[in-house]
Amino acid sequence: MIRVQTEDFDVSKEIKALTQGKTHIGGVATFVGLVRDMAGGRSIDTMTLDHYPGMTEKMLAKIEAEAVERWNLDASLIIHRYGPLSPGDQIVLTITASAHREAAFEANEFLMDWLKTKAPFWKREGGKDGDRWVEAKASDNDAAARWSR
Amino acid sequence: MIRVQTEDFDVSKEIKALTQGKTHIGGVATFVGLVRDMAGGRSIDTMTLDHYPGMTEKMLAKIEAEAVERWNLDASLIIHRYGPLSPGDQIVLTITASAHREAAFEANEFLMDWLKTKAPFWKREGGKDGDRWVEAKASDNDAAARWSR
Amino acid sequence: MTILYFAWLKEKIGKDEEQVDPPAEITNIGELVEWLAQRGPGYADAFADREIVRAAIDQEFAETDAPIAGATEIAFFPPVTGG
Amino acid sequence: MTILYFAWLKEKIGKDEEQVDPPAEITNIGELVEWLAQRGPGYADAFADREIVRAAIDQEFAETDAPIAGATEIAFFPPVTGG
Repeated sequence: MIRVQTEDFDVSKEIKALTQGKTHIGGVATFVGLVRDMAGGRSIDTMTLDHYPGMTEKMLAKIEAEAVERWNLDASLIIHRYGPLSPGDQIVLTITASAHREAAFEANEFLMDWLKTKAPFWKREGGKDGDRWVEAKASDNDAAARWSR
Repeated sequence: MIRVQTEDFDVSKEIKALTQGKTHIGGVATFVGLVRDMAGGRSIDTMTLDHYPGMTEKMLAKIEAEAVERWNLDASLIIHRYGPLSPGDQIVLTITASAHREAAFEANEFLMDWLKTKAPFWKREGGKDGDRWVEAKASDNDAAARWSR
Repeated sequence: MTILYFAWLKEKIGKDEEQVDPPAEITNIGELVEWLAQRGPGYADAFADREIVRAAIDQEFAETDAPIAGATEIAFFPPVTGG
Repeated sequence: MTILYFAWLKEKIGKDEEQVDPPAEITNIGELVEWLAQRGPGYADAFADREIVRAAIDQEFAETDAPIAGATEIAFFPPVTGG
């Protein structure tokens, strides 16, 4: 499942909804990305997430389908927020559930690496010295590249 | 932080409590272990967790301290339940928070691998054909061995 | 065809969407970028670093040599920074 | 000294704790296991597979050759299966 929304999310509720009645699941890996108060030595007051409605949903669904297929997941969820956020706010949630923990962990790392490089979101950070669009990181491309096959 | 308890836990509440006010945290990795309804081709109705009070707390604290030191974590939590449980019930929670997602993910995998091999818990699974103590898995030892240095 | 701009391309060009009708000799993304870059100083600025601008044709990532024939929606944006 | 048993060792021996006073020639974990295994059929059964039984001295994992002098609490149990 994927959701693109402005609202916040509740991790426990999402885990429960996703695993409810699926008692063959043994492990659930989760990642939550938060807005940081610092970026590149600069103090951050606000973050705004722009995205490409339509393409975003398509890409998230594609990324999730790839993870489900590669790791044979029993359940998975991606939630990505957009719009104005503040330091400490939740940005993104990935949940991957499997009979075994290795698959859950690996698939979750994969989801996050691919999200960072393939989902059409753009972050704009605001501080005392104004607003700046966040630049893509080479390290994110490197992280995503390890899943190529 | 570590907790050994019979009560269930709420993942969202624990994440919030752990990251509250620490806005330098960018990523929170979480793992939840659940009781499975099948084990080695056998249907499971109940699971009971025995442990070694005193040594358990010592070992969990040691495992957590090792992760915090190796990955320079900003926050971490291990909760492990004991006593009688049922399929679908939450057994264990590990949370690792860091400025960067790679550290959070890796530290979380480390915590789970070490928990599986160093924390004095023993699982007993009950099915139609009676109760059986779960046997340790060689794969868990292999997984733990990759963190040796 | 509809052209969409995101993030700082949107700001530099001053709009997030427009209808364009490029001449027939504009056949792929690279040529479309050259053609758009001529439309004004905002466009020239937005497309100044050709290497960094990413494109999507009908919501799928597209390389410079991807043909645009039949496309209904083409988007230009910086490298993504979500997650 | 106090001896603790967990999981199936506890069941086979029929108790989870006992006070013992081994003779002076029993100096390490391996010797203590041999000595305990003589105490009855339940003990013999519990310690039948010496390779699989794990030990802790005062709540720290201990190998077969670990000296037991000064220990106040020694525990025996199968390989752990938590997490």
